[in-house]
Amino acid sequence: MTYPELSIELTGLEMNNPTILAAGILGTTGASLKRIASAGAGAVVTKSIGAIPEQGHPNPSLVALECGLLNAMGLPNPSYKEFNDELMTAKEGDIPVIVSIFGSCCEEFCEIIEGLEGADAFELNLSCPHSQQYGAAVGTDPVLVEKITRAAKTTASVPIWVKLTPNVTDIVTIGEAASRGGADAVVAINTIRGMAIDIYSGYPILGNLYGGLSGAAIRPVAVKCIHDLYRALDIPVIGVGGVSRWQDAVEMMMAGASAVQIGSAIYDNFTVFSEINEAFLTYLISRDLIIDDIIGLAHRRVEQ
Amino acid sequence: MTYPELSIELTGLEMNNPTILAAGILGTTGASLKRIASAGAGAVVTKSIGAIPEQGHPNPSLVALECGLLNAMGLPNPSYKEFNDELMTAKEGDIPVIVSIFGSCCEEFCEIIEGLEGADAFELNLSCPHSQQYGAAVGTDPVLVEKITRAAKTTASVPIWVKLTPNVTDIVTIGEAASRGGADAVVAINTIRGMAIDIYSGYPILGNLYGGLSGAAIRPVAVKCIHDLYRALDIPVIGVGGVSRWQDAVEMMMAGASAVQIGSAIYDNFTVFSEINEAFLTYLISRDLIIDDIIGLAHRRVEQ
Amino acid sequence: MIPVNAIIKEVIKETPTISTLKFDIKPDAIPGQFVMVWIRGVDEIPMALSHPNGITVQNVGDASETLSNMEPGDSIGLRGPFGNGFELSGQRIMIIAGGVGAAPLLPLAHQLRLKGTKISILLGAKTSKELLFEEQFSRSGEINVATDDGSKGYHGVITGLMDTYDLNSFDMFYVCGPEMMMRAVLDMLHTNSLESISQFSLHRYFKCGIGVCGSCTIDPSGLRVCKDGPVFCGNILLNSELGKYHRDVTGKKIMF
Amino acid sequence: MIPVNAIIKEVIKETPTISTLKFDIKPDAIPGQFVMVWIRGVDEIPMALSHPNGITVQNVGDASETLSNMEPGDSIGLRGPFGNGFELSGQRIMIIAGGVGAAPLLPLAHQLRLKGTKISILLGAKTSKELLFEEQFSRSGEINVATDDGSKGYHGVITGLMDTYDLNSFDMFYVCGPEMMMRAVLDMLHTNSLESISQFSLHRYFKCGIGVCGSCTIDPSGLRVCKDGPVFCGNILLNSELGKYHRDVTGKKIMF
Ligand SMILES: Cc1cc2nc3c(=O)[nH]c(=O)nc-3n(C[C@H](O)[C@H](O)[C@H](O)COP(=O)(O)OP(=O)(O)OC[C@H]3O[C@@H](n4cnc5c(N)ncnc54)[C@H](O)[C@@H]3O)c2cc1C
Ligand SMILES: Cc1cc2nc3c(=O)[nH]c(=O)nc-3n(C[C@H](O)[C@H](O)[C@H](O)COP(=O)(O)OP(=O)(O)OC[C@H]3O[C@@H](n4cnc5c(N)ncnc54)[C@H](O)[C@@H]3O)c2cc1C
Ligand SMILES: Cc1cc2nc3c(=O)[nH]c(=O)nc-3n(C[C@H](O)[C@H](O)[C@H](O)COP(=O)(O)O)c2cc1C
Ligand SMILES: Cc1cc2nc3c(=O)[nH]c(=O)nc-3n(C[C@H](O)[C@H](O)[C@H](O)COP(=O)(O)O)c2cc1C
Ligand code: FES
Ligand code: FES
Repeated sequence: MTYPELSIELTGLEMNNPTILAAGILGTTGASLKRIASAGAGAVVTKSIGAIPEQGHPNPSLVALECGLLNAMGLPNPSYKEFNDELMTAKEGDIPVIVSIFGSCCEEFCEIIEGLEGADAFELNLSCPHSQQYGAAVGTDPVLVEKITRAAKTTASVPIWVKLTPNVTDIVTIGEAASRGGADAVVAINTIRGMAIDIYSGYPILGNLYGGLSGAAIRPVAVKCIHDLYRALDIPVIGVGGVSRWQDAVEMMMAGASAVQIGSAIYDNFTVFSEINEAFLTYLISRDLIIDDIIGLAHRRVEQ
Repeated sequence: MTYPELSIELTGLEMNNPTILAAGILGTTGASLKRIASAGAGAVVTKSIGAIPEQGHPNPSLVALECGLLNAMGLPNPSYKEFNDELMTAKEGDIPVIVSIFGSCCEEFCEIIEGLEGADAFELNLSCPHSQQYGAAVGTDPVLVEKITRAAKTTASVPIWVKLTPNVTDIVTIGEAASRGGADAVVAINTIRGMAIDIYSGYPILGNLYGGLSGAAIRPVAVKCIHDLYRALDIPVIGVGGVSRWQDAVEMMMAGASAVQIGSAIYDNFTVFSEINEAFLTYLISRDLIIDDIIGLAHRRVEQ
Repeated sequence: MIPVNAIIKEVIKETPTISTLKFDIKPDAIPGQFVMVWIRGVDEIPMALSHPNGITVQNVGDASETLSNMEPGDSIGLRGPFGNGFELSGQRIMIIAGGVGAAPLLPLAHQLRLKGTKISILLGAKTSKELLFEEQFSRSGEINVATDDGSKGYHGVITGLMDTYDLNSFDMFYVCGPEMMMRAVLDMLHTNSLESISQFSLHRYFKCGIGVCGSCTIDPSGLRVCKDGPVFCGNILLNSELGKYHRDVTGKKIMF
Repeated sequence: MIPVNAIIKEVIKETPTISTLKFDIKPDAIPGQFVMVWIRGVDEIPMALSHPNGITVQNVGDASETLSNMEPGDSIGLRGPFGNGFELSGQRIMIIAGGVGAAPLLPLAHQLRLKGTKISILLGAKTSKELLFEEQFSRSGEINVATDDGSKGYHGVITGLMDTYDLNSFDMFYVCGPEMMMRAVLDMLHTNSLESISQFSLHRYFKCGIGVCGSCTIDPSGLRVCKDGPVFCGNILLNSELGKYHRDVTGKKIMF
């Protein structure tokens, strides 16, 4: 369903609503992404795709904790060459398909971008906390972030989003680097480094020993990052981390998010997109607000 | 009650058991600290004390979220001069009393140490995430951390623990700096930067706008930090962050903690210390283990 | 629990310094419990629930003044209800209220009345205009007032009024008011060996309101007024700091 | 949910390649649900519950070999039960099991039997020694076996056996086995317009096991085998990838 009240334009992409499937959740196949489109998402981000096939880390690769999920998938993907087919299928969902990509150097990012012509935008994963040479390994270095972003921007004819890791002393520095590199938007946050140990045996539970924490546990951390990025940057901030209810989406937008991504919440609730959108619509209408009224509202409250 | 199975020696302090009250929780008065001693803690850490009286941040200064607590107390304290009395009362509890202290420079730390003669140890708070010039402001800089630790160590005749912030790109670097400075132990972790916004009004909820996340939400992050510090350092790591059940304490010890601190769990359960100790004792006895068998077990499992 | 939004529906000027605010939600509370009232952009302060859906505020500073000046349609954030509240017991009970201390005692009087309890109310204030809930209390039992300036009722402190009763005929005393008044009442009950059948609602500086931070703990028990209290039995308070000192926002002892 | 510890109590060698492990806990499961079995230091793999407190493992690789070699007293970690499981319905039903695919069907047969359902079991394997649960199944109904090499029962694939029945007299078909066998059964049911009264338990590569990662989704529906399945109605599968391709651990399509 399309409601004019929920429609947004984000880095040039037209979206029915401001909820987006987060990278790595049900984003392996085109059919799965189409299914998420039917479930009401305004856009979808694919699983992160690299230059060569990756098996990812050994299982267990994801466990649910009392608070949030802990995962170390390890970026399994069939490489961009195999992924073109899935992308074509995903696009039948008739909503923007953003392809998340990762690499270890500018050349790799550019090769992938050139190899995936159908993408409506690219999200550079500079933030996966549990991959040796990819992800956060490059995403904690502002110089690399700026360089890769610029290279991607030069190569691509579609918008470039840069996804940031919270596992840094100052996320704003990294956001600024992305912005200088020409990013059309930043996405915050990827998972927080975490670990769980099996107390019966002493073994770390994840096959990779440690991984990334997501879900409700990290929402306050995401809200703070979004808040700080919104204040510092002139490009849109896309919020992600622990959104599972419409209230969470509103909170993130008030912190400064132009749209929100949803990942872990799928675990409990496949209808999370449509539920959030419906409740959000009611919220806006009943208070006679438009989306722009609430984006960044927390900043305006404090300035008063 | 004292069980030989639970007794430990930590940086020269004899403790009945490995559970310690974390800094800033019910640590304002001597009477309150004594009450925690009666409730079964093996040692207590006081509220962080500074050189001059501080009012802290305006209320709201603490809220409970679905997952964890979010606080921005802002280090309210009456200064070390006023705190001596409380310390004397706390010591009637007959367990080690560690005084948490904060300052903006070496001189301030040393002044406080000299002014609090009764402390059984000092915990340097180099990690409060929501205080302008104290805490994490110094704790993210390895050079400062080393310098302050060395100064404190030179001044004090009792052990020096250094409490670390997880809000850095690499906590191990900071732990190593503390170790080089002569720290007798590191304590990990302080709260993670976080924020919550009131969706009815758009106001940030905390008086300080943002604060630090604690409780169950952050335990996986703490476990990972402890794990990494244990591997890198030769001094004991004291674990803190989200411990509320005996299983959590065991998990942290397996990651490498020699003892665990407990803070937020008090919110739900005042008897958390005795409950954890009793269940932990049963665990050890029923498996015929001693505490040393489990400290760092996760590392030995993986090396196998 | 994060603050819940409450919209002010009605503002009742009770006395020149005290107003009651009624809102659109009814926290599920027992008498004596409190809420943390967030005046956005200003402060968050503890307030007893004087009504199922209302609080009664004395204007004493920044936050309470902003609250007092609110109008229907304005909104606040509420966390709670928190604290233990009064234990309802006794057949023949005395309520001793001083100033805005009447606030937590009003719902108590209502509930005890419903249980058929016989109630005597001693209501004190500085001056007759500041007597709070006189009419409301009088519907629940026999009432007697005292004013410091003698402008109404007994001229003097409330313990003077207590003297006119046979205290031994009561089986529970409920007390809330200024610190020195509560200390005087406690001492008087103690003289009659009645402190163990009394309940006092205390005030201390609250930061968290939920028993974590420690700013509200009292000596020598270390009990938390926000979580183990605010209501304590008189015998716990007898050798306490009550009436001697409290701690300010920094944690420093301030003598009364 | 993190893995729960389970101690192996008994190991039963069912066939030269298949063993049943019974443990000290009984996950509260319905037939057709699976658990993620963590062999510490090795891998975590999905396994149907073949017993209230047991799984039945075919040794096909690293993890399943380590599992197969476990002894009483050894322990594993279990997450689950997960997945939808079979829907129990029908008065006169057929169970079609191939190889280790018999595992999820055994508890189904037991439960249907308790409901008084009339059951025909078609059990297939490569060779007679690999027939799984022949005796156990025969207690729940009429059983008929097929082997690829003809060493016992019908010589040939299981669809050949199906031909000997009046399929229209059944009101539900439950199927689990190798992919190509399931495809053949589905096609045969479809020829008889019976696909909508059939339930197939699928196998795909699982990483998370709880419906989050997407590695197990099938085309063209995008349904998750781990969460929306592993049991699917035949009509959903008819135009699916079943028997055409699956995806490997990288997500790459592999043709059958
Ligand atoms: C359990 C409890 C129930 C209370 N119920 C009522 C009530 O029903 N009606 C009523 O009028 N008042 C009540 N109070 C007192 C009320 O909280 C204070 O009057 C109010 O906080 C004053 O705030 P202010 O900003 O207006 O004053 P300020 O100018 O900030 O301070 C004036 C004085 O108020 C007190 N105070 C300020 N902030 C706090 C705080 N966070 N916690 C506790 N005390 C504080 C201090 O003693 C301070 O010296 C109650 C207090 C407690 C602890
Ligand atoms: C819902 C479900 C229920 C199952 N029930 C049973 C059962 O009751 N008994 C039984 O013996 N087998 C069962 N399997 C198959 C079993 O999971 C695989 O045989 C096992 O994972 C092989 O692992 P391995 O390390 O021994 O083999 P490997 O050498 O790692 O791989 C051999 C093959 O096993 C499959 N496999 C490996 N890892 C996985 C995985 N994580 N998820 C799915 N397949 C994998 C792949 O097809 C792979 O090619 C089930 C599978 C699923 C999806
Ligand atoms: C199973 C899983 C896989 C993920 N894979 C990726 C990925 O491939 N690329 C990426 O940028 N982020 C990945 N993430 C991070 C999410 O996109 C998201 O940033 C994070 O989970 C926080 O959002 P959430 O709390 O809504 O899940 C993954 C998260 C999970 C739980
Ligand atoms: C209300 C509150 C106050 C705190 N005050 C301090 C403090 O003064 N000094 C300090 O080093 N840590 C302080 N902390 C951090 C805790 O000591 C601890 O590191 C953190 O809360 C994680 O542990 P937990 O999850 O068990 O609470 C405070 C935490 C809370 C919740
Ligand atoms: S106000 Fe924090 S413990 Fe009472
Ligand atoms: S295995 Fe992850 S969605 Fe099914």
